[in-house]
Amino acid sequence: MENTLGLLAALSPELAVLYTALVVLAADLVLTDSGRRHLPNGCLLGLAAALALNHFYVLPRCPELGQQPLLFLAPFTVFFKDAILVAAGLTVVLYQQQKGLSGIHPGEFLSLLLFSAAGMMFLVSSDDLLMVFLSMEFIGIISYVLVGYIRDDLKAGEGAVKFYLIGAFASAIMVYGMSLLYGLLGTTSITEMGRLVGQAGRNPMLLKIAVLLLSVGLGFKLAVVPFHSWLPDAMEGGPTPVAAYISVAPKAAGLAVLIRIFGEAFPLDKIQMAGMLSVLALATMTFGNLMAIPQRNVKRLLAYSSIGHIGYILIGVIAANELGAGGILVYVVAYVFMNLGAFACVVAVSNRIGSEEIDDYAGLSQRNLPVALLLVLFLLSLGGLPPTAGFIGKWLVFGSAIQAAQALPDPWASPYLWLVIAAVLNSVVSIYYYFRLAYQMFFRPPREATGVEGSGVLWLGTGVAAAATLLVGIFPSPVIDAAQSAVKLLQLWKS
Amino acid sequence: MVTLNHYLLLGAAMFAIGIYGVLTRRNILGILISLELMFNAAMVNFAAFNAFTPDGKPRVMPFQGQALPELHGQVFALFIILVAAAEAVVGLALVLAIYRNLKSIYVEHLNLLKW
Amino acid sequence: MLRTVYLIPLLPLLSFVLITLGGRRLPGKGSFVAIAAIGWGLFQSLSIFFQVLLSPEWHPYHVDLYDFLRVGGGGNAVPLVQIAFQIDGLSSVMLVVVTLVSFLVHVYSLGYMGYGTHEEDQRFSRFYSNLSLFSFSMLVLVLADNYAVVFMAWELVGLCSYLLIGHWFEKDYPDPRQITPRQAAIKAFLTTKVGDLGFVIGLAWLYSLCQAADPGHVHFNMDYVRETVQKGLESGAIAPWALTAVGICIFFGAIGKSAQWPLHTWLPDAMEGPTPVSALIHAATMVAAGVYLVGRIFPILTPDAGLFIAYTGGFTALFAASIALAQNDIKKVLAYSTVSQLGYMILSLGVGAADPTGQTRGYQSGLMHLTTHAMFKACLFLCSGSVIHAMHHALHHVHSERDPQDMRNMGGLFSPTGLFGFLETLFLLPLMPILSRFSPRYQEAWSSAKMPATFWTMLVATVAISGVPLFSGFISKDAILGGTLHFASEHPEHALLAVFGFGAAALTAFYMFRLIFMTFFGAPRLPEHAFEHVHESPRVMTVPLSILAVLSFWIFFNPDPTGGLITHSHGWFFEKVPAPARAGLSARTETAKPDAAAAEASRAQGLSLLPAAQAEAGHADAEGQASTGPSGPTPHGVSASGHAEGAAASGHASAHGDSGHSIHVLALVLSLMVAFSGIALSRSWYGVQGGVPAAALAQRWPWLYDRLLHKWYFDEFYRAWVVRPGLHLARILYDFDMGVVDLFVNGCGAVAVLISQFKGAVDTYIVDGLVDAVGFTVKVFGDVLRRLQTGIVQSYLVYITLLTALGVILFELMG
Amino acid sequence: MAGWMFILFALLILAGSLGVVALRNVMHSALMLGVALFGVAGVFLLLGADFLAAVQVVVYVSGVLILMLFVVMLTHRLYDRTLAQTNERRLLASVLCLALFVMLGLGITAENAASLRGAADRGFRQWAGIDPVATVGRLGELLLKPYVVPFEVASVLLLAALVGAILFTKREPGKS
Repeated sequence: MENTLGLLAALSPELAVLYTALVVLAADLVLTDSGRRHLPNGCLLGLAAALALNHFYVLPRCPELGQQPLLFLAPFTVFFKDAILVAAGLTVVLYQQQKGLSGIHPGEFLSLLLFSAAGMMFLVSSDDLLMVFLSMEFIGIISYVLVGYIRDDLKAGEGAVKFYLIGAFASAIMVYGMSLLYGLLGTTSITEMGRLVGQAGRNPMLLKIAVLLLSVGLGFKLAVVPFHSWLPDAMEGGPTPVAAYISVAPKAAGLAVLIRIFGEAFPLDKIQMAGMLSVLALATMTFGNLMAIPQRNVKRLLAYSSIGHIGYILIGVIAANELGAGGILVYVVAYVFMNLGAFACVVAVSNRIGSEEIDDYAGLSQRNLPVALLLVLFLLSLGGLPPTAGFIGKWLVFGSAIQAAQALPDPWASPYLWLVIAAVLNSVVSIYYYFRLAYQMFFRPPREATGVEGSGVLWLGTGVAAAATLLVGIFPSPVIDAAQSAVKLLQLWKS
Repeated sequence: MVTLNHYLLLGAAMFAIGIYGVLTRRNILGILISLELMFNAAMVNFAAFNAFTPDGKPRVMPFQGQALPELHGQVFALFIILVAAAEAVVGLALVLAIYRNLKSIYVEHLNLLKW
Repeated sequence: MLRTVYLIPLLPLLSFVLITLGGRRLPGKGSFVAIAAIGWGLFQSLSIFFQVLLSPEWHPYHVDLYDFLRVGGGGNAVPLVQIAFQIDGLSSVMLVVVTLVSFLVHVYSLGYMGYGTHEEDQRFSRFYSNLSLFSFSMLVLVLADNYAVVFMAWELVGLCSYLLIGHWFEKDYPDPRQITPRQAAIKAFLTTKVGDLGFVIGLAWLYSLCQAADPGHVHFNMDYVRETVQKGLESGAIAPWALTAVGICIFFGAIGKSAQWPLHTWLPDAMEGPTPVSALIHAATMVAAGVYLVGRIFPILTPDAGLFIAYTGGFTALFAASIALAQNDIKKVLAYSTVSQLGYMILSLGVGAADPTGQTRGYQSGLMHLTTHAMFKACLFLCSGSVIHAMHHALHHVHSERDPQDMRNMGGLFSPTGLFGFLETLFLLPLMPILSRFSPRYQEAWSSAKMPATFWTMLVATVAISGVPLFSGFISKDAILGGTLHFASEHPEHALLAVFGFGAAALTAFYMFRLIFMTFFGAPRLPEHAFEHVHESPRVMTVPLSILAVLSFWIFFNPDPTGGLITHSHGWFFEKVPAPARAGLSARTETAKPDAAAAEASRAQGLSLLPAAQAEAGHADAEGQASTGPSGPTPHGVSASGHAEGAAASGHASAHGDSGHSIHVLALVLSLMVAFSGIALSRSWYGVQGGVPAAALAQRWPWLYDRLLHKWYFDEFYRAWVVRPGLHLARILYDFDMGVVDLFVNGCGAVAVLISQFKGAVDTYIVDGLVDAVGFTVKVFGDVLRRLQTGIVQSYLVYITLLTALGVILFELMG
Repeated sequence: MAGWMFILFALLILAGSLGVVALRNVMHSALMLGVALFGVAGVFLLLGADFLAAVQVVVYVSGVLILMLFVVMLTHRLYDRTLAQTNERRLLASVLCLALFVMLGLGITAENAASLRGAADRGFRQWAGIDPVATVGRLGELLLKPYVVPFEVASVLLLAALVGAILFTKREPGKS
C-alpha cells in the first residue's frame, strides 16, 4: 500500500495530465459548442497544475520517491518534464489561435495532445527499455494521428502516412535491438545494463549491433540524419501547432533517454561508438542546415533547422561530460521557447494571410511590426546569436566538446574540435537562411497593404516565449546552475 | 538438439524478410503486413531469451528489493503484441483515410511533400 | 553618478523597446523619447567626465552588474563572462564622444527626416528606435570591462548598422551598377563579418593561452587578461609568437569594422544610409570602435603585432586618401576620408605598440585623434547632409533628376563670385559669425550667402581635418605624425610609415579643400531656377552643426595650439588617458636581450604615465630616488629604474628627451608644410582655376585618374578573384556530380552546395543581391539534393536500412 | 520431438514470411501472414510461453489479421491485380537484407556473444519445454504488481489509438 502511494506521488504530474485529458475527452461529449471553447483553458489549467506538482512537489522529494519499479526519477527528469509541459502548454495556446483548426473535434485533439505529453513524461522517466519502447510507441501513435488530424487534407494524410511508415519501421528495428540486449545482458533496466557493461571486460560485437539497432529508434525520434526524413513532411503536412509540437517535445523526451542510454547504460568509450555518433551529428547538422536554405515554406524551413539543432545537441552527448549534459538541458529549454515562439508568429501570420510561404512574409514589418520583431528575436535565438537563449545553449554544448578535447593529450586527433568547428560553420550557414526570412519581413515591400493583427492569448504565448528567450539569454546563470546540479546527481559516465 | 541459436536465427530470418517486404512492397498494406513480421521477430527473440536462462536460475531484475520477473521477456513480448495491434489499428485507419481521398494506396502516389 | 553608470546604456535600450512597441503613438512619434534617453546619457557622461578630469588621480572604477556565464558549479565557479563596466580615462572620454555625437544626431535628424513636415520619412519611428538600439550597443561597447561583452556589443552595433544602412531599402536606381541601400546593407554586414571571424578566433585563442597560463580560472575581464598574459609570458606558458598571432587575429575585427584595407569597400557604400546615420555610425562612433578595440587590446599587443597594425593603418590612410581625390559624390569623398583618418589612428596605435620605449606615444595620439576626429567628421557629415537636404529640396522643386549628392552639380552655395585670400580662408573665415558682427565685408558675405551656417561649420571642420594650427585636428594629427617620425628615425627600416603619414596628410588637405571649393565657391552649376530654391537648413539642424564646429577648435583639447611645444603639456587627454601597462612587451624583452636596456629605461619613464597604481613609482623616479625600486606589476621595470636615471629624471613634460624634441619640431614643420601646400594647390586648382588643371591632369594620366575614380578597382578585384572562382568551382563540382553514381553524387552535392552557398554569400554582397543567390541555391538543391529527399517514403526507408546495415558491417569488421 | 516440432514451426514461419513478401496479391500476403503468425505461436509454445501463444492466436491472428483482411478488401480494386506489387528496388533490398541477416547470424553465433548472457557463461539450460510451467497466473500477478505502470500506460495507449482510429474513419456529421 505504501508502495502504491509512493508510486502515485511519484507519478502525480503524469497522472494530472492524464486526468485532464480524460476530463477534456468526457467534457467534449457533454458540452455545447460555446462550452467547448473553454476546453483549451481547462487544458492549460491541468498542465499548469502538472507543472506545479512536478516542480514543487516531486522535485524536492526526488530522492525518496525515486525508487519505483521500471521508473527513474531525479531532478534531471523533472527538468525535462518541465520543458515538455511548457511545450504542451504553448501548443495548446497555438491550437486555440490557429484558424481552421480549433473548431474541429477540440476534445479529441486536446486529449490526444495531453496523452502524448503524458507519454513523453513517461519516456523521460523510463528506467527500462520496456517503458522506453512502450512510451515511444505511445508518443508515436498519437503523433501520427495529430499530423493527419485534418484528414481530408491530402498533404496532412501524406505526412501522417510517411511519418507512420518510417516510425513503425524504426521502432520495429529498435525493438529487435532491445530483444538482443535483453538476451545479452539478462535485463533491460538502463541502470542495471550500465552496471553490467561496466563490469564486462570486452564487449561482444553483438552488443554493439544491438545498441546500434536501439539507436535507430532513438535517432528516428530525434530526427537524426538519416532517420530524419519524416520530420519535414510531417511538419509541412500537419497543422501548424502540431508541427510546432513535434519539432520540440518528442525531441526533448528522446534526448533525456539518449543521455541516459549513452551516459549511463552504454558509455560511448565502452562501446566505441563515439566516432559513429560524431559522423551522425556532423551529417545531421550539415544536412539540416543546407536543406533549409532552398525551402519556400516556413514550416519546412523550421523543420530542417530543427534537424540542424539536433546535430548541435548531439555534440553534447558525444562530449560525454557533465558540462555537455547540462548544456543539453539548457539547450532544450532554450529550444522549447524559441521554436514555439517562432511557430506562434507563424500562426499569427498564417491566420491573417493564410499562407506559410516565405515569399508571403514580405513586408511583414509594415503590416505588423511587433510580430516581425518577435520573429526576428526568435530567429536570432535559433541562429545562436547573443544575447538570446539560443546562444547560451550553443555555447555550453560547444564548450563541453572543447572541454572534452582539452582533457586529451592530442586534442586534434579526437573528433571534438572538428565537430565544434563544423558546428560553428553550420551556425553561420543557418544565420544566412534565418536572415533571409528577416530580410523578407523588413526589406521587402508587402504584397498587400492590410495589417496583420494577433489576439490577446497569442500575444501572451509569444510574449512568454520571447521573455524567456531573452531572460535566459541575458541572465543565464540560474538556468545553467539548475541544469548543472540536475546533471550532477546522475551516474553519468561514472561506470 | 534445438539450441538458443536456432531460435535466434529464425528470428533474424523473419526480421530480414520483413525488412525486404517493407522496402519492396508498393502497397501500403503490404508494408504494414511486412512490419508485423519484423515485430514478430523481436517477439520470438524475447520468448527465446526468456526460455533459455543461464544456469537455470531465474533472471533477476532489481526493483523494490524483489527479484521476481523471471518472465520479463514474455511480458515484453506481450507488450509488443499490444503495441503492434494498436499501431496496426491506427495504420489501417490511416490507410482508409488516404484511400478515401486519394483512391490509391500505393506509396509512390504519396509524393506531394518532397525536399 | 558613477554607481548608476548602467543607466547610460539602459535608457536608450528602454527607449528602443518603447518606440518599437509604442511607435507612432509616443511623443514626437518616438523621437522625443529617444532624445530624452540619450540626453540624460549625455548629462551623466559629462558629469562623469568632469569628475575624472578634475580628480588629481583617477583609479579605474568598476561596476560589476552580474555574471553572465559561470564555469564550474558550486563554490569554485568562475565568472567567465561578467557584465561589468569600467570607467577609466578612455571610457569616460568615449562616453562623452558617443553620447554627444549621438545626441546631436538625434536632434539633427528631426530636421533631416522632416519631422512634422509633409516630407516626413515614412519609417520615422523605426529610424529612431534603431538609433536608440545603436546608442545602447555602442555605449555598452565603450563601457564594457570584458572582451566577451565587447564582442557581443560589437555584433549588435553591426546589426544596427545593417538596419540603418538599409533604412531606405525600397530605393532602386536606374543604373544597375549603382549599389542600392539594401545591397549596401548586406555588403556591410557580410564584410564586417569576415573581420569578426578573426575576432572570434582571436578571442578563442586568447582564452586557450590564458588557460595555459592560469588553468581553470580564466575569464575575460581586461585587467585579468593583461595580468595573466604577463604571467604566462614570464613563465613561458605563452609563446610570444602566439600572442602576436592573437593580437593580429583580434585586429582583423578592427580591420572589418574600421574599414581598413582590404576590407574597406563596405564603408563608402554604407553612405546609402541616411546622412545622420553616416555621421553617427560611419564616421564618429561605430567605425571608430575598431580603433577603440585596438586601444583596449593594446596591453597585450606585442611589438610585432604592432608593426602589422601600423602598416595596415598607414597603407589604408594613404590608399583611401588617394581614392578620395577623384570622387565626385560629396558623401563618398567624406567616406574615403573617414577610411583614411581611421587608418591614421590605427597607424598611430600600431606605432605605439611597435615601439617598446613608449616615446612615440602612439596610444594617446591615436585615441586623441579618434576623439577630435569624431567631432569634426560628424560635423562634416552633418554639413554634407544639410547641403544634400537643400540640394534635394531645390532639385525637387524644379523636377530635376540630377544627383543631389554630386559635387559637380553644386558650387556657389556660399559665395558664387568672390574668393577669399589663402590665410584669410584658413584663419579668419572660421571666426565668421563673430567677425560678421564687426566687419561689413563679412556681414555682407554672410547675409548674401545661400547657406552661411552650413558653410561656416563645414569650413571649420575642414580646416580641422586638414591639420591647420589652432584647430583640434592639428594637435592630434601632429602628435601622430611626430610619433611616427620619431619611430621612423629610431627604426629607419620602417621609414615607409612616416611616408604614409605625411603623404596622407598632404592628400587630405587637398581633397578636403577641393570639396569646399567645389561646393561653396565658384559659379553655381545648378539649373538657374533650382539655385534660387536653395535655402539654409532649419535651426534644428544648424545648431548641432555649430556645436560640433565650435568643438573643433584647439582650445578644448589643449590650451597650447602647437600641441605641447610652448607649455610642455600635451593637454588633459594625454594626462587622463595614460598608456596602459603592457603585458605584450614581455615578449620582446624576453626574446631580444640587446633591446632590454632601452626598453627598461623607457619603462621606468613610462611609469609616470601609468595609472595610479604605478604613479607612486613614477614620482619616485622623477625625484631621482631610482634605487628604491617600487613594487610595480612589472619586475623588469623594477630592475630597470636603476639604469634609467638620465631619462627618468626628466619630468612629465620633457619625456621626449632632446632628440624627441627636435623630431617633434621637425614633424610640426613638415606637417604644416604638407597641409599648407595641399590646401594651396587645391585652392589654386579648384578655387582660382575652377578645376581646369585637375581635368587636364586627368587627361594627361588617364590611367591613374581611372584607377582613382574606380577606387583602384577593388570591388572588381573581389568579383574576379573571389566570386567568380567560387562560381566556377561550384560549376565544376556540379557538372562532376551529374555523371557519377547516385550515392556519390549526394556527397559531392553537399560540397557543391557548400561552395555555392559561399558563392551565394559573396554574390549577394557584390553582384546581384540576395534574391538571385537564393534562386541559385534553390536551383542547386533542386537538382542535386532532390535525389535524397525524393518524397517517396520507401527511399527513406532504404537509407535507414542501408545506414544500419553499414553500421552493423562496420562493427562486425572492427570486432 | 521438440526438434521436429521446431523444424515444423520454423518452416511454417519461413514459408509464411516469404509468402508475405513474395506473393503478388495483397490478400494472399495477408493470409500468409496468418500462417507465419501461427508458426510463431507454435514457437512460443515450444519455449514454454503458453499464455503468449494464446494471445498470439487470439489477438494477432483473429484480431489484427482479420482487420487487415477487411481493409484489404475495402481498398482492393480490380486493376490491382495487373499492377506490379513490388518496386524496382528488389535487387538492392535483397542484397541489403541478406547482408543484414548474415551479419546478425554471425553476431549471434559468434563465440563471445555468449559471454555476456547473464552474469556468468555457464551453459544454457532450456527449462521451458522440458518442464512446462503454467505462466498465466504468474504473468497476471506480475502485470498488476511490478508492471503496473506499463500496464496502465498500455491501457491509455489503446484508448488513444481508439480515439485516433475513430477520428480517421468516422463520417463528418455535415458530409455525405
